Amino acid sequence: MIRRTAWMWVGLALAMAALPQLGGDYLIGLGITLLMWIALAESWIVLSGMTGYVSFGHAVFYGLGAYVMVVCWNNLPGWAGFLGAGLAAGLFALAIGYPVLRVRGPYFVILTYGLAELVKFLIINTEAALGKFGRLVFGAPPLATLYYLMLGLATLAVLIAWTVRRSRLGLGLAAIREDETAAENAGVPVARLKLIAFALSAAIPGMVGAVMALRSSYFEPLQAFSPTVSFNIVAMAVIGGGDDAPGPILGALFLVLLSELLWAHLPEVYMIILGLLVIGFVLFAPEGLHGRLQRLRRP
Amino acid sequence: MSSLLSGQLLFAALATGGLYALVAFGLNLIYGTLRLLNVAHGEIVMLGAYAAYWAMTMMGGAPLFALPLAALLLGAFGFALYGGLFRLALSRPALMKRIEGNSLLLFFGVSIILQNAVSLVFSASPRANKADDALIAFADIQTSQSRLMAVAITFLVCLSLAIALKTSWAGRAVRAMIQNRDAAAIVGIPLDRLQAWSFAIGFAVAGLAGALVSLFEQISPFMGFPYTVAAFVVIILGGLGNLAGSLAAGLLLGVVETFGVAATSANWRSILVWGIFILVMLLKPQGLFGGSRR
Amino acid sequence: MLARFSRALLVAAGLAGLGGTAMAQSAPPVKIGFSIAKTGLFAAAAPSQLTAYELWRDQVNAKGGLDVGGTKRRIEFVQYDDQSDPSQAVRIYEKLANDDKVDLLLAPWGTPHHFALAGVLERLKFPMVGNSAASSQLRDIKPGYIWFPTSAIPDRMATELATMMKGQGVKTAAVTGVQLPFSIEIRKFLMPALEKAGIKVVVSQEYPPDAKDLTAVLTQVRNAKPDAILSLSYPNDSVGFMTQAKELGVSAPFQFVLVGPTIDFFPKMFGPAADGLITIGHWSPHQKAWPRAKPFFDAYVAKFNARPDYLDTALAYMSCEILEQAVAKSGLDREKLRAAIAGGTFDTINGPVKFDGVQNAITPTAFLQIQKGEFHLVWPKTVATSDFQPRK
Amino acid sequence: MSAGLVLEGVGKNFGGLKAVSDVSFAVPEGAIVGLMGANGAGKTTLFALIAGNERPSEGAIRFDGPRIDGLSPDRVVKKGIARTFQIVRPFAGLSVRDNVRVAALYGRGGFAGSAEDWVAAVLDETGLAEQADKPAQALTLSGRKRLEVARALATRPRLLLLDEVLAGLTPTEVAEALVMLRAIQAKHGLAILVIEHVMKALMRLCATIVVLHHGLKIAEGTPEAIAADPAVIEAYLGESAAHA
Repeated sequence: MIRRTAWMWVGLALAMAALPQLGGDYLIGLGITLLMWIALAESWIVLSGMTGYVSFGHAVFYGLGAYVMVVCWNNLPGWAGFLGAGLAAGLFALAIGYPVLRVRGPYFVILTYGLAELVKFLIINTEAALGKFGRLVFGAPPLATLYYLMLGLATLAVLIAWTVRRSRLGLGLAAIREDETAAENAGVPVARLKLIAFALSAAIPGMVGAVMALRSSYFEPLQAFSPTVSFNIVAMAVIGGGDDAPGPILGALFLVLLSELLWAHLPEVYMIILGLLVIGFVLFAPEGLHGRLQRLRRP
Repeated sequence: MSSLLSGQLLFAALATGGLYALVAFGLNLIYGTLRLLNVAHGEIVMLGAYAAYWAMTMMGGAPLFALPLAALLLGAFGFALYGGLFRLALSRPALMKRIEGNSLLLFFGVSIILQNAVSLVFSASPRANKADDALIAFADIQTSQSRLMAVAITFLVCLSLAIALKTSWAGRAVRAMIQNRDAAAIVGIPLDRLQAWSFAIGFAVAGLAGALVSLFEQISPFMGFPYTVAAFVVIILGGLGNLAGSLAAGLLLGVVETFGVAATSANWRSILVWGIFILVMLLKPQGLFGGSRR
Repeated sequence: MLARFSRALLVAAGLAGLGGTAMAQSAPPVKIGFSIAKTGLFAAAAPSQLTAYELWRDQVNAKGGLDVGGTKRRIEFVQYDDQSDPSQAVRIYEKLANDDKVDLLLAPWGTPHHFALAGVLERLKFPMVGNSAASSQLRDIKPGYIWFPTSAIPDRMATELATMMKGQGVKTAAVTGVQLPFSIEIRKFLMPALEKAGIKVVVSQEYPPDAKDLTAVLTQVRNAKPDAILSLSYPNDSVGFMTQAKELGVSAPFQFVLVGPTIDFFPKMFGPAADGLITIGHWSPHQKAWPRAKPFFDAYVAKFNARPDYLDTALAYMSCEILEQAVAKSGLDREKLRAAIAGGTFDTINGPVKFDGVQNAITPTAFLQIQKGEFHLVWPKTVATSDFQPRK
Repeated sequence: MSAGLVLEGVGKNFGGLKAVSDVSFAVPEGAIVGLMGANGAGKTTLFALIAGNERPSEGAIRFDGPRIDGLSPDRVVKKGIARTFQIVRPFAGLSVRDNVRVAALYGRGGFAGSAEDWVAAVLDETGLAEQADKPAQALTLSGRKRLEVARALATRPRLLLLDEVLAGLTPTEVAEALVMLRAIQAKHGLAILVIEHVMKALMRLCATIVVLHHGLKIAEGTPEAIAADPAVIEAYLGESAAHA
C-alpha cells in the first residue's frame, strides 16, 4: 500500500516535470499557479499545521521575496535575487520570531496579520520616498524556466513538510501543538523549535514571491502583500487538511481546479462556494481532504 | 506644532475613534459572551451601510429614519443567526468546541460569502449617499450637520452601552458571563437569552456604524474588511472580552490616527497604527487596560 | 439584480453548449475574450470598464453583428475574473488565446495588468488595444501588440496641469495624495513642473491607502490658504478628502481631484459642492466636434440608468471602437489586424485617434471641470467645451 | 556540594500575593520525599518553580550543586528533573507511544540501546504497552495518569516530581499504581518528590514528608513524626475545628 502511494507521488512529480513539453502556455501557467499554492501551503503547514500557531500573514514572506527580487533584478544575477529572496524571508522570520512566537492563539493570528500590514506600509513608504510607483521587470526568463523553478520550490516544500513531519523536529512540533507547557516539561526546547519551524515556513514563500514577481513582471506592494495571499494559503491548507505533506497538495489542487471551473462566469459564486467549503471543512471535516481519504482507505 | 492643540483635531479624533469603538464593541461583546472571533464583523458594517443607502436613496428616507432602521435590521439578523445556527451548535458540545477553536476560519468563510453575495446582488460598483447638508461652526471647530449628528449618536450609544453594562441587571449578567461562564450558569444567569441578545446588540451596533459610515463615504461590497481590521486592533488594545477597555481603545486609536499624523506626517499613519498595535501585543498582550486574558 | 445572476447563468449555460441553438445566425459568432476584476482590490473600480464593453457588444449585435472584413458576425464574450491579480490576468489571456481560441482580445482593468500582459501578447503575437493603463513606464514597452489610447500619462499631465494653473494666475499650491502608483508617479513629475511654472508648493502630504481621517492634512491646507489644492487621490480617498474638505471649509479657486469625480456617484453625492472641481479626462459628451460622443452618452444612460465614468468607461469604449474599425478593415488575421491598428486612424467618441508606437498621438492631455453638475473640457483650448470657472 | 535537589529560602509572589515563601528542604539522591498541604498551600507552585515553569521571586534552587532556578523547563529536564501535572496534560491527538517518544527524544537521553527500545521499556513499566497505539485522548483517567508518569520517566530523570498521580483513582488502581511507582524507583534509582492527597499512600511511599501551609513550610520529618506534629494537626484540623 505504502509503496503504491509512493509510486503515485513519484508519478505525479514526473507528470508535472513533463508538463511544459506536453501543454501550451495556458497549461504551464496553470501549472505555475498550482505549484505556487502547493509550495506556499506546504510551507505554511510546517509552522501552522504542525505547531498550531496559525499564521494569517504569510503574505509578508511572499511580498518580501518579491521585493528583494525586483530590487536585485538588473543589479545582481538572477540566481542571487532568487536565493536572496529566500534568505531575506527566512532571516526576517528569525529576527521577529522570538517575541512573536510567544504570543498564542487568536492573538498570534492577528499579530501575524498586523506584521504583514506593517511591513507592507513600510515598503509602500520606502517606495514612495524613492519616487517609485510600481516596478516593471524587463527581460524575465521564459515561462518554462519559471515553471521549473516553481516545480523545484514546490517539490522542496513538499519534501521539507514530509521530512519534518516524520522527524524528531516534527514530533516536537506536534507536542507543542497539543500542549506547549507539557512539551516544555518533556524536554522540548519549544522556543527554538518554533523559531526553526517559522524560518523553514518563511524561506520558500520568499522564493515563491521572487518567481511570481518575474512571472507577472511587475511589483507593487499592495499586490505583493495582499492579505488574499495569506487567506488563500490558509483556506487551501484547511481544506486539504492535516499536518502532513499530501494535505496541501490536495487542497491546492482542489481549489485551483474548482476556481478554474467556476471563475469563467461565476466568480462571485466561486468565492461563495469557497466560503461554504471553508465553513464545511472546519465544522464537519476538520481532518480535511487528506484525512477523509485516509479514513476511506482504512476501513 | 501649535496646530496639535486645535479643537478641530480633537473633534476628528472623537469622530473617528467613536466609530471604531462602536464597531469594536459588537465584536468584543460576541467574543466575550461566546468566545467567537467574528472576522465577518466588517461585513455586518457593510450590510448596515447598504441598508441605510437603500433606505435613504431608494425610499428617500431621512438619516434619522435610516440609522435606526439599519440597526434594527442587522440586530434582527444577529438574533436570527444566533437562533438559527448557534443555538443548534451549542446543543452539541463537540461541535461548539470546534466552532470556538476555529471561529476565525469559520467567520472568514462567512465574510467571503457575504461580500460576494452582496456583490452578486447589488454589483460591485461603489455607491454613495448624498452629502450636501449644511455646515456649522462652533469654537474653532467647523463641521457638517450630519457629522455632528453622527458623532452625537456615536457617543450617545457608546455611553448608554457603558452605563447599561455597569448598572443594569443584564449588563452585570453579561459581565459576569464574560468573567466566568460556568459560574454564571450556576447562579442562574440565562446564558442562552443573553447570548442571543449579545448577537443582536453586537450586530445592531455594527449595522448602525455602517449606516453612519454611509453618510460620508462611498459604499461597496468590499468596504467591510478595513473595519474588521480596525475593530480587531481596538479589541486587542483594549483587551479581549474587556468591553469598557475596547470603548477606550477605540477612542485611543482615533487619537493616534489624528494626532499621530498631525505630529508626524500623513504617510506615517498606517505605520503608526500597526506599529503601536504590534508593540502592545508583544509587551502587554492582555491589552492596555489590564483585564483578564481567559 | 436577479437578472444579472440569471444572465450570468445563461451565459455559462451557453458556453457549456446547452443554449447555442438560440443563435439563428448563419455566420459563427466572434469570440472576444478579456479578464476583469470581479473580486479583490479592483473589484469596485473595474465595473466602469465592463459596462462599456457590454454596451458596445449590445450595440454591435443590435446592428446585426461585428463587421469582420465584410461579413457580420455576432459578438460573444468570454470573460473571466482575474481576482485583481496581474499574474492571474496573464494566465487568463494565455488561456483565452490557446484554449478558448478567442478571435479578439479586450483589455483587463488596471495598469499592472496591462504591464504584465505586454510580454504575453508579444509572445502570443496577439494584438490588443489597452485602455485604463496610464504610466510613463508604458513607453518602455516595446511597441508591437499593445496600444494605449489614453492621453492621461503622468509626465504630460503634470506639465499640462502646471501650465494651466500658471495661466489661471495660481501662485501657491497644496499637493496632497494617496500612496498608490498612479498618484505617486504624478507627484514625481508634478513637483518639478510646478516649480518650473513658478508655483510654490506650500503643503505637500502623502497618506497611505487605508487612511480614513484626513483632518490633520486638511487643517494644514486650510492654514496655508493656497490658490490651488491638488488632491492626487483615488476614488475611495477622493470621497473622504472631499467630504472632510467640505466640512472643514477647505476650498480654493483652483481645486483638482485626480480619480473619482468622473464616476457616476461622485457628482450625485456632493451636488453643488462638487462644482468647479477639476479632474483628469479627455472626453466629454459636450464636444460637438466629436459626433459619436453624445449618442454614446445617451445610449449608456438609457442602458444603465447612470452616467458613464468620463475617464474609464469612455476609454474602454474607445478601445472597442478602435478594435471594431480595425477588424472591419483587416478581418481576424492577427498580423493584418496588428498592422491595421498600428497604422490606422480611428473615429471614436473622443474624436480621431492614431497611434505612434504604443501611444495615442492625437488626443491631447486634457482636463475636465464640473460645471453645474456637467463635465466640461476646459483644457486645452483646442478641445475645450467651456471656459475654466474658478470655484466659489 | 550535596547531591540531589536543594531548596534554599525559595519564595514566589504573584502580583502582591505570596504563593510560596522561604521554603527550604532537600531531596537527596534516591530518596522519596512527600509534599503535603491543603489546597492552595503552594505545592503545585513549588513544583512549577523547581521544574522551571515559573521563576522564583527569591531564594535558590540547586540540583547536584549548581543553581537551576531561572532555567527554562526543557533545560531543567536536561539536568535530570521531570514533572507530571496534577490536571493531566497528555498530547491528546498523538498516540500513547508518540507521547512517550517525545520525552524520550527530547529528554536527558543517554539510555542504553535505541530510543524505540527505551520507549517500549517505559511503556512496559508503566503498564501502557497494550494501549501504545491508541490516541492519548482515548485513555481512561487512570491511563492518563500513567501516561503522565511514563512521559516524565521517558526523559530519563534522576528526580521525578509527581503531582497527585493517585488522585481520582479507585482503591484498586491506587494499589496498582503504588506497586508501579515502587518498581520504577527501585529499578532506576530515582529520587521522587511527590505531592499527594491520598494520605495513606503518602505515608507508605515516603521516608520524609514536608508540610506546606499558606506557602510556608511548617514541618518536615518522618511520616510518624509528621502525623504527630501539633503544627500539622493544627493546620489540617485546626481550621476546620475553628470553623465548626
